[in-house]
This record gives sequence, structure tokens and C-alpha cells, in this order.
Amino acid sequence: MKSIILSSATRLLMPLMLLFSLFAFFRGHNEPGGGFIGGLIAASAFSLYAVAEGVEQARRVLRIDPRTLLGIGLLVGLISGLPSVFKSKAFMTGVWMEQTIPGLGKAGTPLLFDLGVFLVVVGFVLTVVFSLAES
Amino acid sequence: MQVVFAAIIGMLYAGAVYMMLRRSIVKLIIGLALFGHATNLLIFAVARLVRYNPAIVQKGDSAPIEPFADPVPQALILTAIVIGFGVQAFSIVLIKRVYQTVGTDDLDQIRGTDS
Amino acid sequence: MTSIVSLPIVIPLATAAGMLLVRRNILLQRVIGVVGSAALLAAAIKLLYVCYTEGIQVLQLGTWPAPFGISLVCDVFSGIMLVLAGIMSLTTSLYAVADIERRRTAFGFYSLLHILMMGICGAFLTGDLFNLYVWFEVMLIASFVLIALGGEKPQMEGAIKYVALNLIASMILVAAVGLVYGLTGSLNMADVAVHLRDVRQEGVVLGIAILFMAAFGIKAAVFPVFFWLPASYHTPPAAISAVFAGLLTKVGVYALIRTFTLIFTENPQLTHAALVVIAAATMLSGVLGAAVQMDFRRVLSFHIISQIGYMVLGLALFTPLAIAGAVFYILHHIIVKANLFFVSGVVHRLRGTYDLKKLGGLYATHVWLGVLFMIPAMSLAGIPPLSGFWAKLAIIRSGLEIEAYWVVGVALFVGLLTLYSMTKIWAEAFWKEPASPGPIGYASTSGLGWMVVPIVLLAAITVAIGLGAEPAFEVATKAGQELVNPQIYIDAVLGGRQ
Amino acid sequence: MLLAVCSIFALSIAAPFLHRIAKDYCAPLLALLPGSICFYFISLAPRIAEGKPVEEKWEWVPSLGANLTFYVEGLSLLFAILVTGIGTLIVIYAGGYFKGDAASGRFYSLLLLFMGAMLGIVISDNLFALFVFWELTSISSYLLIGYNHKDEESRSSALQALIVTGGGGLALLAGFVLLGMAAGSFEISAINQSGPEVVHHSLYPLVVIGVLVGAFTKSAQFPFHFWLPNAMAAPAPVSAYLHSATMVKAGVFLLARLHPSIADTPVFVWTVSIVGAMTMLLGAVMGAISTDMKRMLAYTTVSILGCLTLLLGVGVESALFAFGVLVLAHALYKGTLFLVAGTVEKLSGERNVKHLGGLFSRLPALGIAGSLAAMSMIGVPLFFGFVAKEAIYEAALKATNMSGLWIAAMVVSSALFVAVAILVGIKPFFGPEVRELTVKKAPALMLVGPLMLSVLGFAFFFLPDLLGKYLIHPSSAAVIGDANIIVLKSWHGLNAVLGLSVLTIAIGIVIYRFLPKLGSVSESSFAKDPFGAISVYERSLAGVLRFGQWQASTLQNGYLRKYILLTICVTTAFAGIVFILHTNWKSLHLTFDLRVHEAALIIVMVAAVAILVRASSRLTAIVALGVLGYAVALVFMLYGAPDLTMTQLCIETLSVVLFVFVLYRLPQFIRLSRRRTRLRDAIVASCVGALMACLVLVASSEPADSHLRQYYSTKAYEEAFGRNVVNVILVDFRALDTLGEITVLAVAAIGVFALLKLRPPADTEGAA
Repeated sequence: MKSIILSSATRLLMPLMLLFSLFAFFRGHNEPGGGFIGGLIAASAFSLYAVAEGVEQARRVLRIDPRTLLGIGLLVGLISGLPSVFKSKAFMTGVWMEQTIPGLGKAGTPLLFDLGVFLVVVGFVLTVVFSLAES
Repeated sequence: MQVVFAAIIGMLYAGAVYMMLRRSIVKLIIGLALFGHATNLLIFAVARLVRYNPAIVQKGDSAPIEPFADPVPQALILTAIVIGFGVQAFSIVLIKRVYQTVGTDDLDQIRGTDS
Repeated sequence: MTSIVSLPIVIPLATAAGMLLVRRNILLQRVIGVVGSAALLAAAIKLLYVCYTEGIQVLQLGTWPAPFGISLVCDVFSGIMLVLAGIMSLTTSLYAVADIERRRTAFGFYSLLHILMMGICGAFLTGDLFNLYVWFEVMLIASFVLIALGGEKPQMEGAIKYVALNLIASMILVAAVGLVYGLTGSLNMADVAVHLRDVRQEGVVLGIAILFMAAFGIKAAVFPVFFWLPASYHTPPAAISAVFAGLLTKVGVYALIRTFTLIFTENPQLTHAALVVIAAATMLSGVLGAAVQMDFRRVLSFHIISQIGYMVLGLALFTPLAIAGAVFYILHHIIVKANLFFVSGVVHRLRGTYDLKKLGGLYATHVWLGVLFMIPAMSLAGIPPLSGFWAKLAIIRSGLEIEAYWVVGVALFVGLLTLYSMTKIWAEAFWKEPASPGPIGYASTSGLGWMVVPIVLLAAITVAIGLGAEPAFEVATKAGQELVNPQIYIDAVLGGRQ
Repeated sequence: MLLAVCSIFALSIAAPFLHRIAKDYCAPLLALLPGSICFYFISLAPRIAEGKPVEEKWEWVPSLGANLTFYVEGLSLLFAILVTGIGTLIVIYAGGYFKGDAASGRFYSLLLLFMGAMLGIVISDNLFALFVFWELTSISSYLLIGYNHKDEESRSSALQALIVTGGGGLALLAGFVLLGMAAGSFEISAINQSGPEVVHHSLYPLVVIGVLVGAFTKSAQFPFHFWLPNAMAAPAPVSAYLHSATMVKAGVFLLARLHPSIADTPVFVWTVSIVGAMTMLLGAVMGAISTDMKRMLAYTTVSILGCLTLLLGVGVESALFAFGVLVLAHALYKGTLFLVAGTVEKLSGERNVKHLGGLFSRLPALGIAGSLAAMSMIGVPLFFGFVAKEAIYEAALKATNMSGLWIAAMVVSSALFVAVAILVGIKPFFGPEVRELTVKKAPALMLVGPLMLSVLGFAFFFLPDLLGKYLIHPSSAAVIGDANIIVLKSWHGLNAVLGLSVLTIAIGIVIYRFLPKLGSVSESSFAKDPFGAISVYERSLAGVLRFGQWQASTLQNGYLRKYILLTICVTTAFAGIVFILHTNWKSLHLTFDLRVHEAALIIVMVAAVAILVRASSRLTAIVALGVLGYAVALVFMLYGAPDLTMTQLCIETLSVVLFVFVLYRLPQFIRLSRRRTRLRDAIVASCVGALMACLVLVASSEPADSHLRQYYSTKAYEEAFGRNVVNVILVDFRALDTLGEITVLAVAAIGVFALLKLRPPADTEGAA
């Protein structure tokens, strides 16, 4: 069921949603939000696109197989715990940059970890949605 | 308030158990979903319900302003919700496949591997 | 360098995640799967060595002090379990090269196996109750997928029961953890152990203890909540059955032992007395079930239950020797039971069926397989000088020492029935003349070597810890001593902070 | 010692390979090892006769009290020589018996395994080491009895032997542990020196039960005797070796070895004597009325074992002396007869004594061996069997209790032996030819054993001093201490004992004359199962299996809802009872302050659950579930958890979508359960609900003590640089939980993908 309205609305909505997801992701450390919510929003954007344009098309836009996202996300989450080990501190100790980045606040490994969460959530929702839609 | 919430949690548990004891495979999954809600609320309630602020540090402060809600159970529930959701998604698809392969949604007829 | 404590979690996760990126390359997956397992085993051995020589190793994740961060704690007991997990991971990875066909491998068998390992190792290491729940879920979801992977009809039927009953256990567990937090305001096991002593409402503490017992009991498959196990363990391919049979239920036993030696020790005349009864009923019920089955893997499945009873009995008797015995029993049983499932897979490969009625004649054609079956089978039945004998001896001796005669009687009787059902498999599958000479179903000897190597490896371990039981038993004794003195654990985790 | 045992085990492993290379020469080669070990033990005799036992200690599993300690005194020496000496001959014999059988490498392997284990039993000092060897003999016996594994009867006989001896073994294990606890040591030499400590210990009754059950099952004492005749399904070398000369004697050996520490009570004396005497009589009667050669020999073996047991019960010096003599004599003549019977069967295919006769012309050497052994068994003077018979009558005369009874029993059974001996050892060769049999030529290897043993049984009559000094006397001295030296004599002169011997032979010949008239008895139900011991065994095994079947099908019934019901009921009942009994209900603080919007929310939740459980359409159910989920999200909002609210809302939406997506293809709800079932379920559900509610109430009425809350809220911003404490907990304080959580998500996704895309190939679907 391809509808022109939906498809053009999606084209408008999708970038907005993706932006919003980034916003939710970055603000998570200080306000309600975070990688999980951000990931869900991003995933909904792609799901919406899949509904509007078909799964084939959505996969093409995503460029990367959602299951690969799962792997990358897990690796990112894992890697974020490692820098501290090289500083001979315990695994998963937060390592922070000295300066603050304007508009975002401090950057450090916990944010990287949250990015891993973000990626896995996107990968999860899209794997489920795409494979359900295809079956 | 405690008493009312305890009662609600009890009711959710009762509903969950009742649903799981039905023969329909769909009700089983619904029962498990209810079970999840009940458990989340239990964690929330048992760590004391307070009509306080969220545990967010305001600009300029170094700690949330008292009184604020205990953030620990919230973090636990968040984890539990997400895990529960992942498991639930899998279970839902599983019962779909079970129905497709076995050809029934009546659990009483799914007994092939026990005896 | 206590970060080594996190390796048993990090290595499998890295392996699994890495394999998600090379999904299409089956060869690469198999290589990474085996190499990752070997790394896990190496790390586990190192860790066991360190905590055997230097005492309990604690890693405060994120450098947040206990009880605020999550502690990973490795005592000798955990160390032993990790080594076993490493052994299982390695042998299963090797076995799976031949046993798990391309389609299952392409859909992520190795990733799932390693995530399963990650969950299992996490559960063995964590010193935090909620984190334990998380690891249980990791383990569980990986096992859900593994048991259903392939989508054959029996798998589907088994999976639905497996999933439903295990989810109930998880729900009970997380509710119990929530209640503990409500009572003590803490999640760190050592801290909880300290604070629970101060709770005035004894009833709720005991109620929670029972909830934990139920949750872990379901996972460990004790009487009368073991149903999911015989319904499902014989449905997936042998490699998966083997790792489940060997390792997975033992995580439940591990958790029971951990919580009921560390946290709920105030009222043993109630909790541990109940465990004695549960253990006896579990041993009997399982072995009686096994004695009447006519399917190779189903006999083995019921035996798992029966043997779990012995381990729980060791915990329930609650003396240093008994707990050391339980630890030794776990150690022995994981090796032996997995090996038997591996053997069953080879039998299936050769004859195309698991049905004992249709099998037969293997002794004449495959003596080596007969020997490889007899070693774990006799060990399981407690025939000396194989490993199972020492395990049973320790438990029986400790039972007699505290005059628990009836339960020792049950344990001995169960031993006899175990012997009976093992010889039944032997007589039906190996001795008897087969009804038809050719294979019954699909049979193939391609890649059989990959399946035999792990069997030989595990059989060698069984013989080694039978003939040279002393070193293994000394390690188990050390584990038992640490477990009966929870203060050692508490001090190691909390340091001066109590 | 350890070297001796281990070398035999090593040879056992090597045997199949050796057999592949050496083929028919394998047996004599293999026999070299036990032969030389036998000579080693013989060389120890002078030293041991001087009262200096040979000891050897190796640590094994000291934490459990198990060590490889060996202690060879007279008794051990006698048995060790028998085990290795007869073992040597048996291996040689097997070389002929299995000539040309390519698979017989396995046989040698098992036989040597048994030999090593048996040797271990007789020389071990440590109880657990002894037990290890003990169980090994049971297992190797199982495998050897079932050697003809394609035969259903072989398999079930093997199983029977294993169950009986294995069951006894487990009792023995318990007995050993208790014995060790009572005596304070697991070393037999130390236990035997502990004096009356064991006998007066409160554990003594249990020790005796365990040890006796173990010994009686192994030595085929009534009522556990039945497995031994059935074990005759084994090849002849096995019957001769395991089930006559060695393994079955392990039980009486054990009783003798432990005699000093546990025998000195009326309970022991009476139990052992009576069981021994009954077994002796039963075995002799059954042997005499059987017609199958191997069964006759097996039953007389049972009888001899009974006699040995009786001697241990009698327990006086002369009885233990007679014990040693009888062990030796029996091993010689019974070993011969078994080998003779086996050879006859192998060569002619016949083992029914009714059908055998006139074979001497064709098998002269075998005939000589058989008749020599038969004479010894009958107790004719000039044969060692005579010496043994004199010794046991002598012992019975000196018994302190019921002497007359024991003598009568011995005479009766010995007389029956006479008949059996004639039937098995003499009639087949010298009796009239009954039917035409084609007899093959005997291979030389099969003659070495029988001839050697039977000649020894003849020769030993003339060596009483040597045997008495170096073997028999040390063996009784090991049990009872050497207060008086009894001299082994071949000829006592004309006395009461000789009278008894003559009487025995006379009665025996009469019985032999009348026996053919009793022929039909062997077909009777009594002959098949005297006193119903077998049917008790079979019925209890069947009963256990039926119970197993019942409980497995009752518990593991396949109904998932019953599993859930039982799981939940057990948990709730147990937790509930404990909780209610131990709770102090008076100290609860209950609060009720509810605001209007909270009340409204609660009403929504109640309504949603009510609709959900009664829903008859899927859509209603899913909507109700969704409403409930949103209501829960609102609860989170009301009590200071905005992150939870957002997450819950998102997830609830996704769940509803997923439910609709998938469940719409499933069939409509139908009300399947009966009303009563629903009522029962509702009651159970309410109990669960009540329990959980009460737990929440009581747990949350304890004073709050969240030190975590304080720590996290002060450190979140200062050390973890985040204002949202919940999120800081998730990504920093408890990041490991989150790592696990995303792993779950990833796996769930893989799982969903695999479930939907990975279908079984069509052919396996059909097969499954």
C-alpha cells in the first residue's frame, strides 16, 4: 500500500525525526532521554519509511544491514569500557575529556557507551520490523 | 497509598497468573506481559512511592534537591522493561511460528515432545 | 590488575559481536568461534589460578566502590565454574563445526553460543543481585533462540514450554530482587547479606528466600518444577543439547549455592531442611523418569534432573565437605553430561536415530564409540575410579557424618537406578542386534572427526579427575571453605565498609 | 604392589592391540605377566609366614580418606596367589577357547581388567581403594557375562548380576564410610587393631548391615544367590575364573579380612552362620537336581560359598583354618571342572549331563583332568579335597554353638556334591554313551589349565607341611592371630571326622543312584526359582519401573498449563506459609492517602485488567493490555520517574503494534476450559496476588534505608558529569546492566530474524 501523501510526508518527517533522535540522545545525560529513547525514535523514522516506501527501499536508504548495527552497537558498548583499562583503572570506568564541548557538555566514554545502546536499539527495532514485514 | 498500590500489584499478578493458565497460546503471552507490568510496579512500589521530583540535578546545583524520588529502582525498572520487551518480541514471533508449524493455538494439543 | 576478572564477559561478547559482522563467512565464523572459546578458557584458567593462590578477586566496575557500583567477584567456586564454561565453550565450538549445519551457522549459531557464554560467565562472576538477573536474561534469550534455531516442529513445541516456564522463573527472580532492594536498600550481594540480618520482619525475608529458591530451582530443574527440561532438551541438535545439559542448568545450581551460602543463611533449619527434601525428591523423580525412557537423549535429560538433586543435596547438608562435594559434583557432571550428549549426537550421525528401540549393534561396529560412551556413562553412575564416584562419595560421606541416613539411602538407591539406565542405553544401543542393519534416518560420517575430538577430550578429563581426584578435590574444598564462611566473601567485596 | 596392579591394567588396555599383532599367540604372551606376578607373590610367602606383612603406601585422594595402601598378610597372599595363578591358566585357556576369533582382543582386555581389580581387592588396605576395585570387578563381570551380547538372555543375566552386586556395592560403600567413622581410620590394618571400638560403637549395626549386604550379594548368599547360576551365560573361562575361583569369593574374603574388627557379636555370628548354612544347603540341593553342567557347578559354587560363610560365622580358630584350606581346594577342583565343562561344551555343543557319556576315548586328557578334579570334590583320600573336607568337619565339631546342626548340614551338602562330581567329572567320560556327538579335537592351550589344576589338587595332598606353614596357617593367623599353631595334616588317623567323610561318600553314592529318578524336578518351578528370590527381584524391578512410568507420565504430562499451575502453586504455597507464619503483622504501618487523580488511574487499571481477563476477542485484549501499559506509564510519571514514563510509552506502543501485526493471523479466542477449571485457576491466581500484595506491604513498611540513593545523587554530577541521575546510573554506575540489556535486545533481534527466515528444509519437516 503505497500512498503518495504518506510517502511525501515521510520524506519530510524522516530527517526531522532523525534530528530529534540525536537531540534526545545527547540530552539524555542531563535530562530525561538517552540512547534508548533516541534509538527508538531513529528506528521509528526508518520504520515509517519502510511503511511508506517498502522494506527494500528502506534497507537501501539505511545502507547497512540492521543486524550489522547490532554487532557494531555491542562492540561500541564494549569498547567504551576499555580506555580505562589502559589507564590501569577498572573496566568500564568513565574517562572524560578535559574540555567541555559547547552545547553538549562534557564528552566521555559513558556517552560512547550510550551510543552503543542507541545503535543496538536501532538495529533491534529495524531487524524485527523488516523481517516481520518481509515474512 | 501503599495499601492501594499493593492491592493493584496483587491484582495484576492474579490477572497474569489467570491468563497464563488458559489454554490459548496468545493468552499465555498476554499473561507474561501482565506479569512484567506487575513486577515493574512491584519494584517501583516496594522502594517507597513518593510524590517527589525526579532525580535530576538542576543547573547550578551539585545534587538533586530533596525531596526527590529514588533513582535506583527507576534504573532497574528501565533495564527490566527493555529486557522484557526484547524477550516479549521474541516470544510473540515464536508463538506465531509455533502456530504455523504445529497448526494449533491450543496448548493442550502441543504435547508432542513430552511423552 | 583485577580487570582480568571482566575478561570472561568481555571475550565472549567481543567474539559474538565480531561474528555478527562476518555473518556470511561460515568458515570465518567457525574459526572465530573456536579461537574465542580458547581465549575464554585461557582467561578462565588464569583467573582460577589467581584466585586459588591469592584469594578472592574483586573488580569494582567503573571504579565505583561496593556496594554502589557493580562488583564482579571471583572466588574459587566462580573460578571453577568459569573454567568449566570455557571447556564447554571450546568443546561445543569444535563439535558444532560438524554438527551444526551451514544454515544454522549462517543464522548466528556461534554468536548465540558466545552470548550464552557471556551470560553464563556473567552470572558466575557478578556480585550484584540485579546484575545476576540481567545475566540470567542474557543467557535465557540466547538459549531461547538456540533451542528454536532451525524451526523444526519438535523444537517449536519444546521451545514454547521452555520459554514460558523459564520466563516465570525470571519474573519471580526480579520480583524477589526488587523486594530485597525494598528491604535493604542495596543490591550488592555482600551488602545485602549484611543488611538482611538487621531486618526485623523475619517473615518477609524468609518469603523472599523461598522466592529465590523457586526462581533458581526452576532454572536448575528441581522437583517439582523441572517440566521444561524433559520437554525441550532433546529437541535441538546435539551440540546445543550438550551445552544446555552440561552448563545451563548448573547456573541455577550455582545461583542456589551462592545465595543460600551467602545471603540466606540465618535460618538453615527451615531453608536448608527444605532443600534436603527437594534434593531427595529431585534425585528420585529424575532417575525414575530416566529409567523408563526409550530415547537416548530423553534418558539423559531426565538424568540431569536426578543429578541436580545430588548437587542440591550437597548444598542442603551445609557442611564444608558437603559443599565441596556439591562443587565437585557440578564440576564432574558438566563434563560428563555434555559428553554423553555429544556421544548421542555421534550415534545419531551413524544410525540416524535416537530411538533406543531402533538402535543397536554399535558395539560390533564401533568399539571405540563404546569405550567413549562407557567412560562418561560409568562416571555418571558413580563407578570408581571415575570422577562421579568421588563426587558421590563426598556427598554420601558428609550425609552420613551428620546422620542424614534416609537421604543417603535415597542417594544410594538413585545411584543404582542410574547404573541401571546407563546399562540400558549400553545394552540397547551397543550390545543388542539392530532391527535393521542400515541407518534408519539421515546418516553421514562426514566431519565426524570434529565431533569425536571433543568427546575424547572430555573423556580424558573425566578419567583424569577420576584417577587424579586429589588436586580437583582440593580446589573444590577450597571453594567449599570459602562458601561456608561467607564473611571471607563479604570482607573481600566490601573491604572495610560495613 | 601398585606396580603389579597397574601393569595388569596397562596390559588390559594394550591387549586388543597386541591381539591384532600376535593373533593366536596372544594368549600365552599375555599370560606371562600374571604368571610372573604369581611367582612374585609366592616368593613373598616365607617372609609373611614369619609374621612380617608387606606394606606399601601411595597417597591418592587423602581429602576423602582414599589412599592406595596395600597390606599383604597371609590371607591376602593366599588370595593373591589364587587370583594371579589361576588367572594365568585361564588366559592360556582362553587362547584355545577363542582361537580364530578376531574380536577376542576385547575379551582379553576385560579379563585382565578384572584380574587387576580382583588383585586390588585382595591386597588393598584402604577401604575406599578396596571399594574402587570391588566396583571394577562388578563392571567387568557385567561386560564379561554379556560377552555374547547378541543373545537377549546374556544381556539380561549380565544386568541381573550387575544390579544385585552393584546394589550390594552401594550398601557396602555406606558400610565402609560408617566403619571408617566408627574406627577413626579407613585403613583396614588400623581398623583391625582398634580392638572392640567398632563393635561397641553406636554405628555398629549400620556398619554390619552395609558390609554384610555387600559381601552377601557379591558372594551369592541366599537370598541374593540367583544371579550366579544365571551368570553362566558367560563364556567358560569367565565362569571358571570370575564365578568360581575369584570374584564370588570377594565377599567372603572381605568378611574374613574385616573379621577381627566386626565379628565379635552375637548378631554377626548368628546372621552369618545361618545365612551361610542356608546357602550351603540350597546350593547343594539345586546343584544336584540340575542337569545343565554349568548350572550344577554354579550351584555347588554357591554352596561352597555358603560353607565358607558358615565357617566365618563359626569363627573359631579351626574354622578359619578350614576356610583357607577350602578356598584353596575349591579353586583347584572347581576351576578344573568349569574348564572341563566349558571344553566339552565348546567341542561338542552339549552341556546337559543327561546327554553326555563315553567321551574318554576321544578326549583322554580332559577325562583325566575331570576325573581327578571330581575325586577331589568328592573328598576321596589322596586328593586335596579330602583334606579340606576333614578340615571343615573338624571346624564344625569345634564350633561353640549349634555344632550338631552345622555338621548335619555339611554332611548333607557334601553328599550331594558327590553326586554332582560324578555327574560332571566322571560320567561324561566314563559313563555309557547316550547319544552320538561330533566332537572336535581339543586345542593344546585348552588342556594346560585343567590338567595343571587337577594335578595340583592331587599333589597338594602330599605337601601338607609346606602348604600349612606358608599358606594356610598365615592366612588364618591374619584373621585370628596366631595363638595356637594348627598343623595341616593329610591323614588324621581313624577318628570321628574320618567317619563323617566315609558316611558322606556313602550317602553321596546312594544319592547318585537315585538322582535320575528325580530328573523331572529340574523342570519344576522350584528348581527354576527356589524360594522365589528371582521373582522378588523381577517384581521389584518391574514395580520400580512401573512407578517410574506412572510418575513420569503424571508429572511430565505435556500440558503446559498444568506445569505452570504446579510451579506457581508450589512456590506460592511454600513462600506463603513461611511468610505468614513468621510475620509480625502488628508492626505494620499502613497508609491510605490517595488523591483523586491517583484514584482515577487506579480505576482505569482495575477496569483494564478486568476486561483483559474476560476478553473474548483478541483486539479487546490487546487494547486492554495497551491501556494498562499506558496507565502504568502514568503511574511512573506521578511518582517522579519521567524516563520510565517515556520508555514505557514508547515500548507499549511498539508492543501493541507487534501484537496486532502477529496475533491477527492467529485464531480467535475460544473458551476452552470448563467452568470448574476456570474457578480453580481464579482461586490460585487470587492467592498469588494476595501473597505478592502482602509481601509488598510488609517489605515497604520496614524503615527505608537506601544508602545507594544518597551516594548516586551526590556523585552523579560531581564525578560522573551527568544531571539526570537515572541515566547516569544506566550508563555509568550500573553500565554493566545496560550492556547486558542491549545484548538481550541484539539476541532477540537475531532470534526474531532466525525464526522468521530460517525454516527447516522440507524433508526434515516431514520426518519430524
